[in-house]
Amino acid sequence: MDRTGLRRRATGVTVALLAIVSIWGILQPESAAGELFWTATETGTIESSLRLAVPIALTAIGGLYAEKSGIINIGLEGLLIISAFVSVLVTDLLGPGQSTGIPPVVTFDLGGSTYTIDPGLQLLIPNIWVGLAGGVVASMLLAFLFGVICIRYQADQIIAGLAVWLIALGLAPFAAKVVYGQPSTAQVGTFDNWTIPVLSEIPVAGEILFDASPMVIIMLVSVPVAWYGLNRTSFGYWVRASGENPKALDTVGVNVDRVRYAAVLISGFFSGIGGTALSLGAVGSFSGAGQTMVDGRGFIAIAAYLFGNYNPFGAFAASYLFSGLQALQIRLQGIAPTEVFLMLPYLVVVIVLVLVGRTRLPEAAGEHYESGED
Amino acid sequence: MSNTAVRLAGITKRFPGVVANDQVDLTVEKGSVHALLGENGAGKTTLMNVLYGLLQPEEGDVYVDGERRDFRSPRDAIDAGIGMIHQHFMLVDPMEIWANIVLGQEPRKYFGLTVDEQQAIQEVRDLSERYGFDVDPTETVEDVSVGVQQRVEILKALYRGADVLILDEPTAVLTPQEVEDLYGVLDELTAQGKTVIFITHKLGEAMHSADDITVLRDGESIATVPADETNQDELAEMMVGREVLLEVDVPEHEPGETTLAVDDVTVTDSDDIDRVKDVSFEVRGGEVFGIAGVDGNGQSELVEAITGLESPTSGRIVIEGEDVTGHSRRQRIEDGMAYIPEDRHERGLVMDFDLVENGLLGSQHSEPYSKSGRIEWDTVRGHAEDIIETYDVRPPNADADAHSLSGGNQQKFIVGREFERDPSVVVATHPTRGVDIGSTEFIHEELLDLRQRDRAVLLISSKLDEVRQLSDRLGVMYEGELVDIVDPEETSEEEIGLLMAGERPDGIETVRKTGGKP
Amino acid sequence: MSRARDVLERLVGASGAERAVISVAALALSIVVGGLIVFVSGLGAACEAGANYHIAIPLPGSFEILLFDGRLSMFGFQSCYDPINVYEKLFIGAIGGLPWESGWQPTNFSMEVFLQRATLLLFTGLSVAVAFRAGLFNIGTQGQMVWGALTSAVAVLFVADFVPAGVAGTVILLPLALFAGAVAGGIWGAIPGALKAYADANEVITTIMLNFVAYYATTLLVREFFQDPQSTGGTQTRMVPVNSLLPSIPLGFQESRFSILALVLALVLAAVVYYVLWGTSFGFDVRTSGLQPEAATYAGVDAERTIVRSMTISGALGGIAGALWVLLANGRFLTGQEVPSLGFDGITVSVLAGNNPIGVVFGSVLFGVLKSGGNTLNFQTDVPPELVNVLSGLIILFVAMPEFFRLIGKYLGVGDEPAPAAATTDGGEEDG
Amino acid sequence: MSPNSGRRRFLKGTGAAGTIALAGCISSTDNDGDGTDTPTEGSDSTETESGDGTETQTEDGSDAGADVNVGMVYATGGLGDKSFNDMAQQGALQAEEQLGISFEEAQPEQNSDFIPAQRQFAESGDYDLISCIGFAQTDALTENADRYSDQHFQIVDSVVDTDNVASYVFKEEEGSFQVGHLAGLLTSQSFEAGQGSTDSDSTNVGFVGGVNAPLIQKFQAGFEAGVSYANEDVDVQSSYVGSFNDAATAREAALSMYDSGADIIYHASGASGLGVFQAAQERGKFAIGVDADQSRSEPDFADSIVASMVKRVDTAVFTAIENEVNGEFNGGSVTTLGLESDGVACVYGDALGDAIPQDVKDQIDASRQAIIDGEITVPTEP
Repeated sequence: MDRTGLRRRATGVTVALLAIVSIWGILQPESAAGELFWTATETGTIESSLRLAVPIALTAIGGLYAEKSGIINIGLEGLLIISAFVSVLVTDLLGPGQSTGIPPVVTFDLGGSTYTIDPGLQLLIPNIWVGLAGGVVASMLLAFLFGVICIRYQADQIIAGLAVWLIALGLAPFAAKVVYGQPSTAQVGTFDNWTIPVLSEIPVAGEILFDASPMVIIMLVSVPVAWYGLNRTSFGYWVRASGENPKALDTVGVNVDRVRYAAVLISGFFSGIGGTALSLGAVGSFSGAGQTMVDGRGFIAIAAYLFGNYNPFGAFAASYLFSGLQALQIRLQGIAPTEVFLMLPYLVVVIVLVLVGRTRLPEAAGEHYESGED
Repeated sequence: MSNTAVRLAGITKRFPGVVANDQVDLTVEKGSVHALLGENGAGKTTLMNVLYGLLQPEEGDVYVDGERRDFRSPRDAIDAGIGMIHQHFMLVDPMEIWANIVLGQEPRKYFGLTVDEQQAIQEVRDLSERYGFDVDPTETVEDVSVGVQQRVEILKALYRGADVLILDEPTAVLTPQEVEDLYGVLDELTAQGKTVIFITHKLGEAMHSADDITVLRDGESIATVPADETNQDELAEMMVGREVLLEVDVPEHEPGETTLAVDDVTVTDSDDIDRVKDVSFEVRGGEVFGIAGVDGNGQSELVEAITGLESPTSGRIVIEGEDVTGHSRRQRIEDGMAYIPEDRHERGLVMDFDLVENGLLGSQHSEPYSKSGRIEWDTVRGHAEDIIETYDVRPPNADADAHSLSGGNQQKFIVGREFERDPSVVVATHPTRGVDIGSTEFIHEELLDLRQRDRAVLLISSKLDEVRQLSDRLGVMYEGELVDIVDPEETSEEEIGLLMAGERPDGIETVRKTGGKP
Repeated sequence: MSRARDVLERLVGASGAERAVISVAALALSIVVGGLIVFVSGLGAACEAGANYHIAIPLPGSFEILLFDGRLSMFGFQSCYDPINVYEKLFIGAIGGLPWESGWQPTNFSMEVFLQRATLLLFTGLSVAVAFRAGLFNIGTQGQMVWGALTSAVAVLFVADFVPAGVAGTVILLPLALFAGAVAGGIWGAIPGALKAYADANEVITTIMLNFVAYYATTLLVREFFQDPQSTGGTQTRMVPVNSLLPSIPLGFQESRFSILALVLALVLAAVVYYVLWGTSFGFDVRTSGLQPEAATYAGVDAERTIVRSMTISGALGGIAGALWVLLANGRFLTGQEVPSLGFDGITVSVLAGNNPIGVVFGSVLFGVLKSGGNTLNFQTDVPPELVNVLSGLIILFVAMPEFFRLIGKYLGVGDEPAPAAATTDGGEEDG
Repeated sequence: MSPNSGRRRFLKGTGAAGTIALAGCISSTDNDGDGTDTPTEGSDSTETESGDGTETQTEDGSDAGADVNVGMVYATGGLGDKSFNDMAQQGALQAEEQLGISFEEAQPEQNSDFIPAQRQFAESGDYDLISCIGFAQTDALTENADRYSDQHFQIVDSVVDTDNVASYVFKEEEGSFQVGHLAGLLTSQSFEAGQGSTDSDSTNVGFVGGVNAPLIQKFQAGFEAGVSYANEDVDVQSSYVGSFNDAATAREAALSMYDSGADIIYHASGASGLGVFQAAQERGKFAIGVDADQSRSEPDFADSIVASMVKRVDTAVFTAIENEVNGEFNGGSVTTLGLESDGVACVYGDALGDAIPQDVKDQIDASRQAIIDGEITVPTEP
């Protein structure tokens, strides 16, 4: 049985299970399966699943870019933590509600006379969006550090990734305590829903997709864009070649290191939005006690892209499956204890890995590449 | 305008502890095929990597079309019209052929945001047709044969506008027929004005295909001679630095009883494909049974089944009358089977272990090296030192890590370790691959010595001359089948070549169609 | 004796020495970077006046050589934190002060915390190291520990009713607790091992995932089956009987938070692990598999079985750590989330130690110090104790990049040419 | 606390020795007075601080309690949870303000850090009272109370039966009953206040718990009993988030409840509760806070928080400190703080309280009295 066969079988089993539950549910609405099915297809559940999927799906998309390029980024969890914290911090420092103007009004005070350069026309950006940018930049910086360590200094990617996670896990609450005197931050508010005119009038789908949190819309846009980037652009070809056979890429004159840096930065970028979506997007504050508010979502993201076979659509589907489970569990706690639902995504990944094996990893993932080595 | 395509002047490239190229000069004429001949480690690949911008020399200059060039990266070399086809293909297996060929220079559309797949496929198709290559651009690389992959590599270089093509050991992985095809390709290329530099360590190939031959030895260029003004003996001497006896002297020896029997063995891989199909043969004590074939025709799988690394799907393996099919690899070792693996870096040695520990490899559970699970390091060390002395491993230091040894010495150490077990059956796969001529001779002698001592030797090699000369009987494998067993003395190289390519030449006397019983 | 010589050679061998140098350098660099983080955070923190930096070389008595005394500022801000003070608290506070100070007792509480933590880390560090040597990255020590802890607590609680009280019970319960922990941890380790061996499932991923499964599954089990009926608060098992706890030796320690028995057991296990790896055929199989699985198979090693066995041993060591956590630190099992992250710290310890069992001893001492010192830091300074987590992260980060230190070494002109370079040319030339 | 030179010179060979040396803090005489069982009335519910917990303080007081020094050991999760720990800090701050005591704080990260934290205080001998917040400290304190038998301890939310520990527990179910009663009444009528409104057709309220543990089940049980006391037909949807720290999931749980008709959601989920408030604000519905008056501690959500089940952890802490200052440490006793003693209470929202109809308030007052009088028995398990 070859690996594509196994993968098809795994996907087939999943789809078949879903189909059985659905049909059983439709036929017997009173049964447990019925409850599952009808709850899962409610508009509210779908919206909820989408919102819960945002941090996981975005991080998974970023992570799969890095891994496709040959850099296994186990530190995604750390990127989420840092961006979740920094985005709130930046928003809080800028103050609530006001706007950051670009370009800014500049005032010089020169020997008594004051000169003001007023661009006249300013682009006003709500602070919360500047906060998002801050979170993304922080995440990308940490990802860049990870990249330098893995690419330039040839560190073991798994160990370096764990280090990134541990550093962020310490640094975010550390900084929160320095600034706020406690491991969590102040409350800064969340993004308002985006309602896209006309489209949001479409029954059901319009409500779900076009009258939603900007984070959900960003995710829904990111999935096809990421897929396109990976499969239809030159850069995507280079990323894939860099993960499969970096030498092939090097010998045609594309700088492998640069491609890998870019891919790692992309993982930082998407994780940055993901982390921000978690803090600014959902609750408007960061909480850093224990495992922080990120609480393993970075690892679930890894699970999601593995389950999704490095395909952004697959990763999104897997994220949706996991978040859908969670959305279901908060609605249907009678069916099984919370913990059963909480551990399901992790069990699913183990089972999928067993069915499909590790042969799917890009050929050169985890290995460092040095140009000129023969 | 000069007629020189490429000129390298005084190239010196050092690696820590090694001078890979020492003041090497090379001049290549336009439109010619130029062979770069030398032993392994002579510095051929290093020199070409310098020309291709993968390595920067400490000294010396590179001239292309009479212009001095300073290549910082392959991109510079590509821009100067140089293309390189590496020995290990630089292809991305899961990607389509067209994508591999245009990689890094993809035609784009929509403001450069998108790879123009249709245009790329068309360009590749046109290029392929122009040079008469039979390549379908939409196939995936991992699905096509090695010969096609090589043509993809050549197309890749041509797509980048290469005028000078460097081919690194291009024939190593090809069948004799594919080699002939390659020569045809080279003719076509030179006919259209391209220049070819051809790295090889095979004298015959250099003589056959090249216009000029430059011989490298120990990082120095020895001489450049036109192919039609030299002969194999002269080249061999230049390569090795002394006169070489190319013929192996095989003494007469009467084989004894059947020691190893392979009975109807089939091996199926994880993709449900039969890699070895119903193979049967016997090897007698005091006999060398050779298996020839192009790499990838089931030899590796057959060897793994015989040595216990893989279980055959069906069939039996018998050693000295005992059915060992179900025996694990460890039991196989205890059954008296020695095995020289084809890849010494992966299998034969643990590169980070010193020779003491490497000498223990395979005997770690056997007396006297291990007593009730405890390793007797004194005995083990003595054993390693014995091997080093008997088999002339240099440097003679048991504490040296395996990776600090040269390829030849690594191989001698493996041979020593395996032969010291006093095995009844020896399976030797590509025992002289990547080994210098001196060590090769030594290993050949040791194999023949085992034959004299009535051991059964199974020799698998893709070097046709090696198996032909050493074997008493020679089986040929093609696509998993043992297509024939011939008497190597009675059968010509060409005829064996045809068998290796799956064709049955007329008039070959078959020793045994099946079963291989003598 | 030749083996002893061999051992010595390995300990002082070139690569070992390089390893140690890199570890020390990584440690030093982490401290410097951590200090910078402290200083810079101090600029942003709120305090009445900047920290007074008092840098001096202490002399016997109350004399000192004053090097610097005053406040430091950057961009016009004064830092509220003094990194030197922080490290002083961290490292000296970890053992309860300097030994020659009046009132210092070798059995002070900080010392107890430090020794307990070092002991537990020795087990988890060994757990990670064993797997590493077999070429397996066991990130699942945490989960193996959680199962070990629960099983050990439950086994003791179950059996305690049937055994005599007092020391007689201890003789039965203590080994039982350790055994139960080892078995449970071993099984939880064997699972990813088997998945790796027979289904080729990447153990890095499976062990991470199984950690989470362990967390939730143990919590669920405790709540559904082993809940302490007395508890009106959290989810937890009953307290294990006092006679199942490790006897507090030496007696100076005030509570059963540390027992020299545990430390001795840990040290013995470190020695045993060392001996097994380098002195036995099985250890040879494990190390060969770890370095080159293909070569191991070639040499007759049953790769699958070795993977499963190594992971089982690794898991069992983690499970013992869990059992000891119950017996030393907690007295009962709470939920999986409440088990401290000793398993992850074990990775750091092992990586820092170059996966050498003897090195693990030193690594666990260091992290024991960080833990105990972290308490002091929490209590005696304004600097958040999360600094310790940042430091461990930095240490593991820097240890992971030996190339960085090689480059620095080269730049400073110390050290030989790195060995791999020879291999590179060698390998390259052969093919050409 | 802020770094002071006294502490920095620690270990510098200048004479300061021992693990903890606090300048200006001298241990007072041991007050071994047996306290009475009667809890002190929680003085004034008006808070002196906004409760955002950013202040740090060491000023040595100069009032009556100037020589009393208190060590606070908070529950894991630390300050800034806007409820439990912050309330405890509130009590200490109040004591500082009114009694002039001084206090130091420790915020353990894990359960295993409780023992060291308690001991650090006890070992130094500089603290008259060590306040241990949260049931998770029970084991640690049981051990330490034996060890430091002269040290006064307080534990909140649990009982440690030792002479030197004053235990304070709450009848969370009673307070939860009250807010349940309120929720049940409000959802049965059309109630509009702030941004939110209830729909009189809806007979649906919600409960969001942090982790499914016995303590939190008490909240759930009381709430459900209160709701059905108000109106038998009102359903309570309950959901546990699985963490006290996952506001994102709590928000989804709350949104799903609001979307399926719930008007009011009561949370007992620590920092996860922020998600419930967020959801209430988004949907224009109501939430009920827990532990603290969350309409004050979370002013951003004041327009959605109709009430809070206040658990007077501050009272417990303040009372214990006050006893200590007065030499009346009530070691060995268990102080149960229920409705009667205002230890738990239904406190109307800062912004919305005025909008609650008086008849509703009257009914709540009545049920309070009924519980105090024992006419209503509130269950502790759902």
